[in-house]
Amino acid sequence: MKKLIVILLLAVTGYFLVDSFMDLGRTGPVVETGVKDFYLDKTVSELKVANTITSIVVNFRGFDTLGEVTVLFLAATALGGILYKRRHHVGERSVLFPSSPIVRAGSKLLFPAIVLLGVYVFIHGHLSPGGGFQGGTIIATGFLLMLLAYDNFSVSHNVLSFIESFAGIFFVLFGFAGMWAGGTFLENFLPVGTMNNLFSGGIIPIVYILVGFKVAAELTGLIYTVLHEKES
Amino acid sequence: MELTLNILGAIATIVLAFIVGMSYGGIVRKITARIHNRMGPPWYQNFIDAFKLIGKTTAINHGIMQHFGPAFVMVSSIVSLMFIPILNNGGWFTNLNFDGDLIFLIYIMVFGPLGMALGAGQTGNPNSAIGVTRGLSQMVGFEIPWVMALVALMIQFDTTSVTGLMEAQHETGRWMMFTSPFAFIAAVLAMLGMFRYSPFDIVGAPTELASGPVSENGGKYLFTMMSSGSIFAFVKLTLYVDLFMGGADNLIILVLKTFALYMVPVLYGIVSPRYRTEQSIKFFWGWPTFFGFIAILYAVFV
Amino acid sequence: MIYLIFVIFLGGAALTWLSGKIHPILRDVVFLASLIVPSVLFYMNVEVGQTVSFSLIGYKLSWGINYLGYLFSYIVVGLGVLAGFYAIPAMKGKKNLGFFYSNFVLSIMSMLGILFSRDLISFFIFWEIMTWSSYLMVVFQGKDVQKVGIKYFVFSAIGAYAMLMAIVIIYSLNQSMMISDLVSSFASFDPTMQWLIPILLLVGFGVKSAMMPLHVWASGSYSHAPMAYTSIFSGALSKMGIYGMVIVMVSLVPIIPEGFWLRETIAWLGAITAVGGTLWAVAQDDAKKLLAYSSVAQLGYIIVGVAVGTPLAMLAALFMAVMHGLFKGALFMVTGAVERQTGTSNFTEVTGLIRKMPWTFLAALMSIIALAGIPPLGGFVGKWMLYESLIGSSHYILVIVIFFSSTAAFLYCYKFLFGFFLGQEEKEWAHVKEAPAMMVVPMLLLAFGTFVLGAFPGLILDPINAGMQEMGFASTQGKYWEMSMLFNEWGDQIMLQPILYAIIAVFAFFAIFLTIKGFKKTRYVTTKDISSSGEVPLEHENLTFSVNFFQPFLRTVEPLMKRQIDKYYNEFGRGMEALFDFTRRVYTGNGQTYALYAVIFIVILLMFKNTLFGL
Amino acid sequence: MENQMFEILRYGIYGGSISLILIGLYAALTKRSLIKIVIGLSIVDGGIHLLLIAIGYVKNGTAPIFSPGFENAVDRMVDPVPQALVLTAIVIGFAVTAVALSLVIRLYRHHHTLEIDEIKNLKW
Amino acid sequence: MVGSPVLLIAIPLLAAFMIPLLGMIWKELVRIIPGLVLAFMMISSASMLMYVTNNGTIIQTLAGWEAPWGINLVFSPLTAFLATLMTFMGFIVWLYSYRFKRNVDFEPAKKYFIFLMMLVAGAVGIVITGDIFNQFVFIEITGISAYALTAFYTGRNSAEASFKYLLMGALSSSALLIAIAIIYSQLGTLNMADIASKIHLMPAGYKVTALIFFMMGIGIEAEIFPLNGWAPDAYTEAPGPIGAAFAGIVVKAGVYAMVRMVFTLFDVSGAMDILLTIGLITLIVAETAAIRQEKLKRMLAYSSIGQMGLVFVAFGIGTLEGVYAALFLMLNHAIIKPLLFLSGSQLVFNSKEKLIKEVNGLGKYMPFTAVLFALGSFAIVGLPPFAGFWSKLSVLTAAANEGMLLIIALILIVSVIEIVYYFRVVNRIYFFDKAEDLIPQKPRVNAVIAMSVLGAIILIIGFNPDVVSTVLHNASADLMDTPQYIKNVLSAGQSLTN
Repeated sequence: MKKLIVILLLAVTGYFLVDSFMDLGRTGPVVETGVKDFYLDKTVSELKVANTITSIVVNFRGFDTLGEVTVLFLAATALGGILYKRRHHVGERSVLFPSSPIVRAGSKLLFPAIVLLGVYVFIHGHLSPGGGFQGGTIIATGFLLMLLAYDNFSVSHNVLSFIESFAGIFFVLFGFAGMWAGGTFLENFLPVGTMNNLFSGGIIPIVYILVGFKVAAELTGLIYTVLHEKES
Repeated sequence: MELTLNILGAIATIVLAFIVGMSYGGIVRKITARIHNRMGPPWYQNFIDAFKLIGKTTAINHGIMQHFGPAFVMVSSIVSLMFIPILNNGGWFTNLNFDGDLIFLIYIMVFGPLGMALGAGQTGNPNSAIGVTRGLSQMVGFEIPWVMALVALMIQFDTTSVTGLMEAQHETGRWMMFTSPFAFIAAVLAMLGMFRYSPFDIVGAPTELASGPVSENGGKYLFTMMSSGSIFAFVKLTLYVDLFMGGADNLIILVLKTFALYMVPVLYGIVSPRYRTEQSIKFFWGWPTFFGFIAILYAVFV
Repeated sequence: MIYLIFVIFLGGAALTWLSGKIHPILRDVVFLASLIVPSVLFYMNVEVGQTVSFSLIGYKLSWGINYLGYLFSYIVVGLGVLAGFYAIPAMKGKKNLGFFYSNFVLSIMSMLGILFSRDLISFFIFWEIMTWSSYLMVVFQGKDVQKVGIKYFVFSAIGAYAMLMAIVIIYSLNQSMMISDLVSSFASFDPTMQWLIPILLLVGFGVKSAMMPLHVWASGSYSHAPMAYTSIFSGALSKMGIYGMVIVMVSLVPIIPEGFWLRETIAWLGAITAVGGTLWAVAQDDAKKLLAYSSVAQLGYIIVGVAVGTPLAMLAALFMAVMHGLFKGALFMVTGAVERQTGTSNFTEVTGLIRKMPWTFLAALMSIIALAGIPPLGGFVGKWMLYESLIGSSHYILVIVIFFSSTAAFLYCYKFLFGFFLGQEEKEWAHVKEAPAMMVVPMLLLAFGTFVLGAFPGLILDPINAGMQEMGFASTQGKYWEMSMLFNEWGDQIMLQPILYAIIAVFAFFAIFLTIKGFKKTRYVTTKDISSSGEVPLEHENLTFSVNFFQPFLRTVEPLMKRQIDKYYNEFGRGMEALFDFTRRVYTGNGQTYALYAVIFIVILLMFKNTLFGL
Repeated sequence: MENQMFEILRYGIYGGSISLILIGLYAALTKRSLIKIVIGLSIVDGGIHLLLIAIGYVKNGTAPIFSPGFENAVDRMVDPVPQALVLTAIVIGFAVTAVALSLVIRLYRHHHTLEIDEIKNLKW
Repeated sequence: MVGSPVLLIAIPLLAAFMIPLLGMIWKELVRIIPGLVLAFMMISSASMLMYVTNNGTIIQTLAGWEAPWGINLVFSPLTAFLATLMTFMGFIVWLYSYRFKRNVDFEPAKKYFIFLMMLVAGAVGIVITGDIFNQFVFIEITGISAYALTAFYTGRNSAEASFKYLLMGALSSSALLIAIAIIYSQLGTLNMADIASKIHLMPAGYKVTALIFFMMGIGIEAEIFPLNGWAPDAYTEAPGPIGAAFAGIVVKAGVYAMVRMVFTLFDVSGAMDILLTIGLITLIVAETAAIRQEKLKRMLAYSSIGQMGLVFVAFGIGTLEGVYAALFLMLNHAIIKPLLFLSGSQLVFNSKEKLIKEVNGLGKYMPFTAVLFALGSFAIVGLPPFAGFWSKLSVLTAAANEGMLLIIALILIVSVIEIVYYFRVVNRIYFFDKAEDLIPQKPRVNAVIAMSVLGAIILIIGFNPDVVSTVLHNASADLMDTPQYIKNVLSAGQSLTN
């Protein structure tokens, strides 16, 4: 009965959602020139960043990104808070099955490559698809792999904490630096260089690298926290 | 000088009321006895009782309120007497006729019962208090038709003063018991309760063993209460005569009219058994109130 | 100066509280000072018509006293100060006295503030301060707070909010909060509003003046507050409802077309209140409850007078308002004194105090006589004018109803006196002493006030007349009253002085007559020494008659009393709570259900978006 | 032909993403298990992200990256803004899911069940 | 002027990242730094409020891009007022919860204060941002902080409450994203002012659908009726001061967002009536639910929801006066309800179940807290001369000016219900006998200061409401004047040629 009601309700919702979006391709948006054209234009002309998405994420809408890393930071802290136990059993894990030697060997092999890929992805965030988030996530998968493979693999909580804090602090400090140099928060105050160079785009790659570090540290921390949550 | 005359007139009124009232009391006792086929006391028996009582020494009292209770009762009878025209056309016994009106009379007439109730209350005799509660309850009963009758008269003649009503009667030349008959019926029915003769005599319960509000009083206290009661009876009768029977031109007519009126409760009472308190209240809130209501309607629309 | 008065009141309330922490005597002194100083300042320095104005968040507020307010200020300040003196010995030894006294001062301040308010906002503010300060007094003793206290506050709130609704409607129509602007522009409102506004205001005032069917709070609240406070609670605070009602009835109702019916309805409600209050008072065994119901009944008379609204009726109502303040204040003080000395106020327990507390008895006796409306005390004047005005204005049935009520009032009057002071003197109460002078003197003063006004009603009818002239009545002096004479519509008169002298003379004569031949010689005998059918009751036999006192009468009027509005309210309240208990089950506790609600919400909005959003 | 393909694609991508939203909602509203509810919410998130990406699509679009060879393809570039938004939204959704799962862990620790019907100590 | 709008967000973020490090240096810093940050935010926003009052709206662009291309912060009289209110409340809550219960330990305290700070920062962000997606991000920041704070205590029920909150919050963010998608797909912009200036171009059907999704998304945060199932649980299970923060800060942000949508972004005619209706339903359902509660904080929670309903009613009146009244209500509610939560949680400090009957007779043992609770109760039910009266009066006046008599009557009837349950509690505090096994907990000095500041404000506003009326008037005029808002935000941007 309940399911039927839910299906009916969802059918109505779905109808209106379809109604709102299906016409888009046919009639197009009512306002033809949105902000995107400006972004596409300025990315090339002023920021000299190849990846428009990166320029939007880090510069045009950099404030969102700051909020976003904060959300992540808060989630990591919240996880610690919610799963907090007075007696923290370091090294004991709830995932109890032993992993096979293949996994262990493979992990050991893959781990540096994964980290390297992650670093590559966030360093080249302004040039090619990818960026801090993507890179950070890739690095975190490496750690996940290691954690799955080795019972006793441990990451220093303090180091993670340092990394995420410093990354966050520098993000904000770069924002302040923009304020101090150019007048607005998060302003791109460094020279932008030339298009499609690694060292181009002013603070954009720097910030994205910070974001990458932060995301990597936080995701690793999250995984670590959840893994070490044990039935009491 | 005028003050002295006024005071003398007042005293004369009081004496008259006392005598008439006492005599009526005696006569009623006689008549009652005859109807019951007894000899009964002589008509002047009440006077004998009174003088005997006044000669007695009071030996005990129950306190200050009991002591002053009879005085309260007397205030009520005498002051209301002062405000009621005894005879038509002013002249004799004017007293304070023009200083008050019917509503004032209604209220001052309550003063006495209240004083008696207080005095009786202090004696500590539970029967006294029971009597008082019965009396007050019954009073609530008969006041309704009584006031309705009075209001009907007031509406009809646009005045609330007794003298005014009497003058109005005089002008039309017809007694009010004919011009506003329903009011008269209601008033007379109320009067049955007012005199507390049987069937409405549960208040004093006189035929049982000594009890009721006056039971703890003797000597001068009882004398004062008794004489006050007699004066009060006269007051009430005179008021009825004034209101409904065109007043009286001289004392003889007054006595005749009042006596005739007096016989109504007496004769009704003699042949009736006793009502309980709630029965009597219900009685008064039945037909008498209905007649009072009719009287008001009559007065408004006729 | 006007500000100063209120600042002193407020500061006094706070200081009273604080000084209580230092020393009780200091607290008492500060308390009395904060009552007396502003009162003196008020009478010395504030003239009628003097106003101060200021503006608060866009509303223009104005304070000043007018003649009508001045009249009511006599009740408030006079009774307030006397009750203040009375309170000090009466409340001695209780806890939380600082709280009590500062609330007391706040109450007086708020009542005076109501009288000072020339605009609706400050009127409402002071009204609410009055309400909650009196509420705190009702719950002060901590008995039945959840029932009685909440009931009081709920009814007060209903009244106050009805009033508030009227106020905002008035503001929306008038863009002014001034009472004078309301009166002057009321005629131009549309008829619906012309009906709605007075009705809402009357609901507000009706609650405070305990009008049927809004009276159910009164008995409990009056009897639960400390008696020192109830004397002003019943004596003065309820008069604020009357004050408001007078303004509405005189200034607004005559303007309404067909407003006649509103008047009649209110008058009838008042009459029913009077009858119901009286009957319930007769049935009570507790003095506080009895007086509480009696207050309801008396306020019923006043409401009748105000509602009928002829000059004579208005005179009667206002005079009765003053009188009620005097005698009901005194009677509550008497009850408080008895309660303090014996520890109970129940008639079935206390008896025979007359010889222990003679002065208290005297005050009670005079107040009761005034309450019953028996001449020569002041109660009679009010009653007389009320009857005459009702007959004169063709309210014939109404006058009968009122008459019935006031006759039945004799029953409880007697019960009050008998229950406390007369009857058997039990051993249990042999130790009882007279109350301290500081308690007795205020009540005697109040009782004496009824006596003076009984002979010279002109003393108070004069300010009443001034107040009425201010509201547009023609002067009634000489037409309806002189210093000690009263007239009705047809010119019939009552001369109060001859009556008084006659009564005094007769009473003195017979008092002397009864006393002269050796009252001294008579022997006082105990109340056990009675002629009880020849039997002599023993010492331990309890002969007190106080249970089922008016049983025959009550049995007769039982059908009238069977329908208790209180019951309906209680049932309504219970029903509502059950309903609320049911509705709150939408919060099932299941998170998924809440999510489902969200989806339902959005689906409803989406499905009906065309109608809802006016597309 | 090309148009028809585009139409089909459009229907497919919009329809698919909206279906995902609905499927996720269905799971969140009817499934008893807390874990399944959280999964349902994730599916809703995924659907919305797809939807966001889809609205930025233009015909014959290319990625909004000015890599060599695409410098003048501005007209063909898809709208980069939704992609940036989705990037943010994904991270936020991930964070919320993580918190949700941690709460589920704690609920399981206390109640020893994942049935949402049995976890209602707080009600009314 | 101290600081600039962006510092209200950036400084707490910076502090949040720094606290874990600073905590390693000196443990007490995890408590002190948030306090300093909140104090800075309070002072800064107050001084900017003054500046804004005199000099007009501050528009702060970020990353060097003018609106509508970059994200901008709008510090107008309205947002300045709300930001000041929120930061002030944040500071008060911090002051109260310094070493409150679990906060004595280092780890919990660290998290608690980070979340508290971010709760305030997020709420301020919701208010001052000028971009709908940025608002969404801030809603999430606030949300996650709130989930974490709700689950702060380790008892089983806090997780339950938090999970419900999170479930609803996730739905909320989904709805918001859908709405943002619709808006962006049609208008190609995310800036509020830009949307407001172009919204008339949008087909009505899409517009309303977007608005409905917005209403649902924000309505969950703003606790409107069918969407507020999480609220009583969260208020009940969160620590007392966090209940205060929810009532004083988070809900206000939600209400602001809702109102900004309805008043500025969308030009849909029926939306006001919807607000009014939803507000009324919320008011009635919540207040009637409150009357039968057994737990103190739950009762306060329902009362809080009801008050928010009243705020929506006032906004729904739709006139300048209505908005003024609504803002006044928000101000008063933000002062009074936290006072009730703070003093209430002090009253039930040592009881396990936090039942109402456990406050019996505590008036004797903790007189000051009890008096403040009573003061709060008096004020919230709108008794003069306390603060709540003036806002209630202005709501009623605004409604009366529009001739909404039925609504006035309903509001007043509900107020009577409110009186019943509040006075029942006050009566219990003062006139009942204390349960013997309950040990009353004397409030700490900082808690006393926090509560008495609130109490003093109630009295000040009560006796002289004019201290806030100018600010409120400016704020309400600001909200009503959409063209001015668009002009303020876009004026710099229009001059740029692209």
